[in-house]
Amino acid sequence: MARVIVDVMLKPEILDPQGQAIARALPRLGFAGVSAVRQGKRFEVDLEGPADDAALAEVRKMAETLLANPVIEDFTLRVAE
Amino acid sequence: MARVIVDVMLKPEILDPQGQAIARALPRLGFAGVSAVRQGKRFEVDLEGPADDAALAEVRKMAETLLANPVIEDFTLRVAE
Amino acid sequence: MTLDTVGRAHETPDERQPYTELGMKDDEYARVREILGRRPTSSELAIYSVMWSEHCSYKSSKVHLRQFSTKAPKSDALLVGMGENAGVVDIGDGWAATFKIESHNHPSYVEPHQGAATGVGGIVRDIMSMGARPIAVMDSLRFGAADAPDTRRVLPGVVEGISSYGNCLGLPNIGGEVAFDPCYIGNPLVNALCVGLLRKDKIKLATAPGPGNKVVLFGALTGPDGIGGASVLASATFEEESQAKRPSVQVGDPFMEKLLIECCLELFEADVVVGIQDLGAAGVSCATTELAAKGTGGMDVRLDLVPLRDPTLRPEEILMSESQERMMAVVTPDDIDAFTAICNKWDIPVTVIGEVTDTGRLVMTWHGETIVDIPPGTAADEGPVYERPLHEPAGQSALNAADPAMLPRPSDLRAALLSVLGSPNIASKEWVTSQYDRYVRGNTVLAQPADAGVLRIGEIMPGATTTNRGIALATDGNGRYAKLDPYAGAQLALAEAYRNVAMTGAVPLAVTNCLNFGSPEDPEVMWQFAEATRGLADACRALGVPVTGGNVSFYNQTGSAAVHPTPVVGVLGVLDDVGTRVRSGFTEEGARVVLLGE
Amino acid sequence: MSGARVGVVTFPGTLDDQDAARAVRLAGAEAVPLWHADHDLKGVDAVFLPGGFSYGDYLRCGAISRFAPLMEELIPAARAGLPVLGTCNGFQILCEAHLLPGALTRNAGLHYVCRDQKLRFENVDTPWTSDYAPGQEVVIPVKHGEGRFVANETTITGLEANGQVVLRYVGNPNGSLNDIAGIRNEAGNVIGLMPHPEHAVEELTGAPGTDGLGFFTSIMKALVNA
Ligand SMILES: Nc1ncnc2c1ncn2[C@@H]1O[C@H](COP(=O)(O)OP(=O)(O)O)[C@@H](O)[C@H]1O
Repeated sequence: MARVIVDVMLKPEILDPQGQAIARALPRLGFAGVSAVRQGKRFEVDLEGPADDAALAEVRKMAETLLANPVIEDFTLRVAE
Repeated sequence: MARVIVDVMLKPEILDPQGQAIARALPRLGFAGVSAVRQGKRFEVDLEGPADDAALAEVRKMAETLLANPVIEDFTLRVAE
Repeated sequence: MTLDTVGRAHETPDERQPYTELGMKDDEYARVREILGRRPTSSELAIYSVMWSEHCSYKSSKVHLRQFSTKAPKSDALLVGMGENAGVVDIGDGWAATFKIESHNHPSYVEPHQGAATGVGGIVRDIMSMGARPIAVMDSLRFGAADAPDTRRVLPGVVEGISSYGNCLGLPNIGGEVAFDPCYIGNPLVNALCVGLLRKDKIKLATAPGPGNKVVLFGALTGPDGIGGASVLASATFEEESQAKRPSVQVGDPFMEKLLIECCLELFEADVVVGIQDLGAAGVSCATTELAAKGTGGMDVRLDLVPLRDPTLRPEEILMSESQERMMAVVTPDDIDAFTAICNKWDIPVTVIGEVTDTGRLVMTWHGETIVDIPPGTAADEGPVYERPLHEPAGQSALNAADPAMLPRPSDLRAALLSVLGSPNIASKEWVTSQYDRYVRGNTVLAQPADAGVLRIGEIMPGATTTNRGIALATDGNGRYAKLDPYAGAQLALAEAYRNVAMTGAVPLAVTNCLNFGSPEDPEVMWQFAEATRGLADACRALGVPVTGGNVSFYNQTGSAAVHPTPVVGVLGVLDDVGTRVRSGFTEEGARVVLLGE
Repeated sequence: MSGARVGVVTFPGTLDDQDAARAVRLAGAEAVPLWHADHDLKGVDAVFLPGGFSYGDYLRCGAISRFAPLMEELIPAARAGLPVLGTCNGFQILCEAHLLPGALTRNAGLHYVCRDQKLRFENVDTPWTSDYAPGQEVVIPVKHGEGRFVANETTITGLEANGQVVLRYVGNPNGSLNDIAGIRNEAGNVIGLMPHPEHAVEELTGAPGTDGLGFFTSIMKALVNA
């Protein structure tokens, strides 16, 4: 019963209008000192069994083929404590 | 030039249609062993200065008022290494 | 945690129950005890408290809404009138249209996106439950001043919610309104209309006849949505700290609803549905009591069979859950397999949770123990009815005495004109309408910027007898007029929608309405309500169009300040040949311009 | 009858399948419904992937649909030359399935936008566009929240150099790179576009005019002359 976290972010060269919109709104809302914001996705994948190597390999495949689109996105994967 | 990560997830009792749709699709795509998926958002907030207490308090306020919708979402915040 | 069974209710007649917390008055609670001849179980209390709420029972409005029937003009077009999920109108060539407008004001203030989205979802399921294919939506919106800070939060969220939900369902948005007035700050009005199409001999009703027939719950799983109030019941006694923090916000899943639409249409087509009801505000409580009351009269339900998203839910919470995208159907045992197969095709969870009986009782069990045993009609139809006191608002005549003719004449007409044209109420609504799909399914003949939406109906349901006919729809309302004179204001709303429909070349046939008012416990609000309903009923009679259904939304106020009385009226009309529709706007050079009327 | 059979695919959440079938019929071809869960292309001569919100557009538009059993048949068939047109969600699915390069992302304006869009044809050398002329301007509705075409620089340069840009926005509604509204694969048989030609095929309904009909008459001719 382990949980694996998959973080998916747009590749740095891809425009992120959502992050930009937030960054632009910040000064108006009285927040200073932020140079950039990027917005991505976070998946919590709950496994039926333990997060062993085989399970992690499965989740990695899932991330590569489904959760992230490699054309525009990068992902990272880690087991939640 | 520190980076703060804000993870925003739907509160556990709130329906997550996206996560459910992904979880339902997995077996059809040949992925077994996943009991649940939840989808949330991940923000990378780049600060102009260091991530000191004052800056973190600012980001926390930002998360509460802008990045997360406290009616349906929870957030966590951490400094990226 | 002790389960409050019927047996236990007999044994502990004096146990204190949290009926006040659930919004029930002393005499209402006393009536429940009288009906049952004992104290209600906590599950029964859950059922009565939601079913007898203002929202479900129309207890303050009923006496006034009756005029829509008693004063109704004769109409050959009316197939199903008030009292069902939505009215049904004969539009010719064997086709019928069903339409209704409903409010989702309070949820849209709390969480604008989800509140508005689930408002669309709810009205669409109402239309589906008549056996129809939903074919278009409209939305009538009112916000505080356009530059008020809270409008900046509420308006984009509401529009996005309607857009994301409606667009995802593939329902063209064919019109609506956006208006701004400071009176709506803290209390926006979000009224959504849906229209559906069906064959006139295929109308479905919310009824559960035929002992032995199965009661089926299908659609989304039941979760702790919108049951903030139920937590007082879930704790064994209400003094106990309620253990769970329950959300009062419902989140919509438009994709599930889209599948539910297609699934229902196949179920209707396969003729495997005896009766059907959507699960709206009062969820399982409402669907079971109403279906049972209108059918053979009895129903046995195993509440523990309801499939859950959160396994910790207690029976009281299941009964009150407002989880979206669920429907309940009555199906003969012979058809159950076919019914299930169609649900499986669309990936829709489906569960038999009970059976129709002829006992006259709605009986629910929880793992074998009886927790509900009531005559369903007492919850569904025999709720309290109030003749609330009325009083003309202080200052009403002063308000009317103020004659605009006494205002100073503007010295700079150009500036005056510009400020009128620039005001948010007059300015283009394209920011809103461009977020709505008006083209989907290819039957939209007129939508934005026309004053009424027009749909071609001949191609909506492939395979069925075709027709050249079309339908036209408009919604209108004006809270400022209604504030000055609720009687005339309601009539003006009808007249405007009626004109907008007629201007497309359609013959107006029927009316739906959403009555947005303040607290019915305030005699001045109640006076406005009485005047508005009287005005609308009289105008419907004068114009020869019956009210087929609608919705009342009370308690639209922040503190003691009520919103303007805001009756919103929707009119449906039919064009014998949709090809003859008339567009607005000057389309030809050299054509003459004629002004009609005074 | 011609015998030209165009398959129209329905995924869970597809919305414009009925419009697409109508447009195919108006052009004189036969519309053959294809179901996402079947491993069966029913021997059609071409395939139309219509718009909508397949799987609710959850995760990413088209991300779940591209794994459908039908796609397992369609992907090799398209690689082997079967004419395929995807509009809106169909375009997104084609990109997710890597039948077309690039990806469609959130509109730069962050809102869903529905409007009558002016477009210009660039390259019409495909079985779906032969009835149009290069440089021709048309008005066809767009309606999407995630239609901003992006790809890396090499891909964009390649698309431009090979004449794979079929359609460009005149007045970019979503921030697409190079105003790209529609592209084709190298072979020219697979096309994806964000606008909805199936909503512009009749005078009575939808957008002003019938500028979209050409896609359907083009494929009709291509199939009949084949
Ligand atoms: N909330 C809305 N939803 C859908 N359509 C709307 C909405 N608000 C306005 N519209 C449409 O936009 C057009 C212009 O609206 P409006 O400016 O109110 O026109 P008018 O003042 O002529 O009634 C109309 O076609 C109307 O139906």
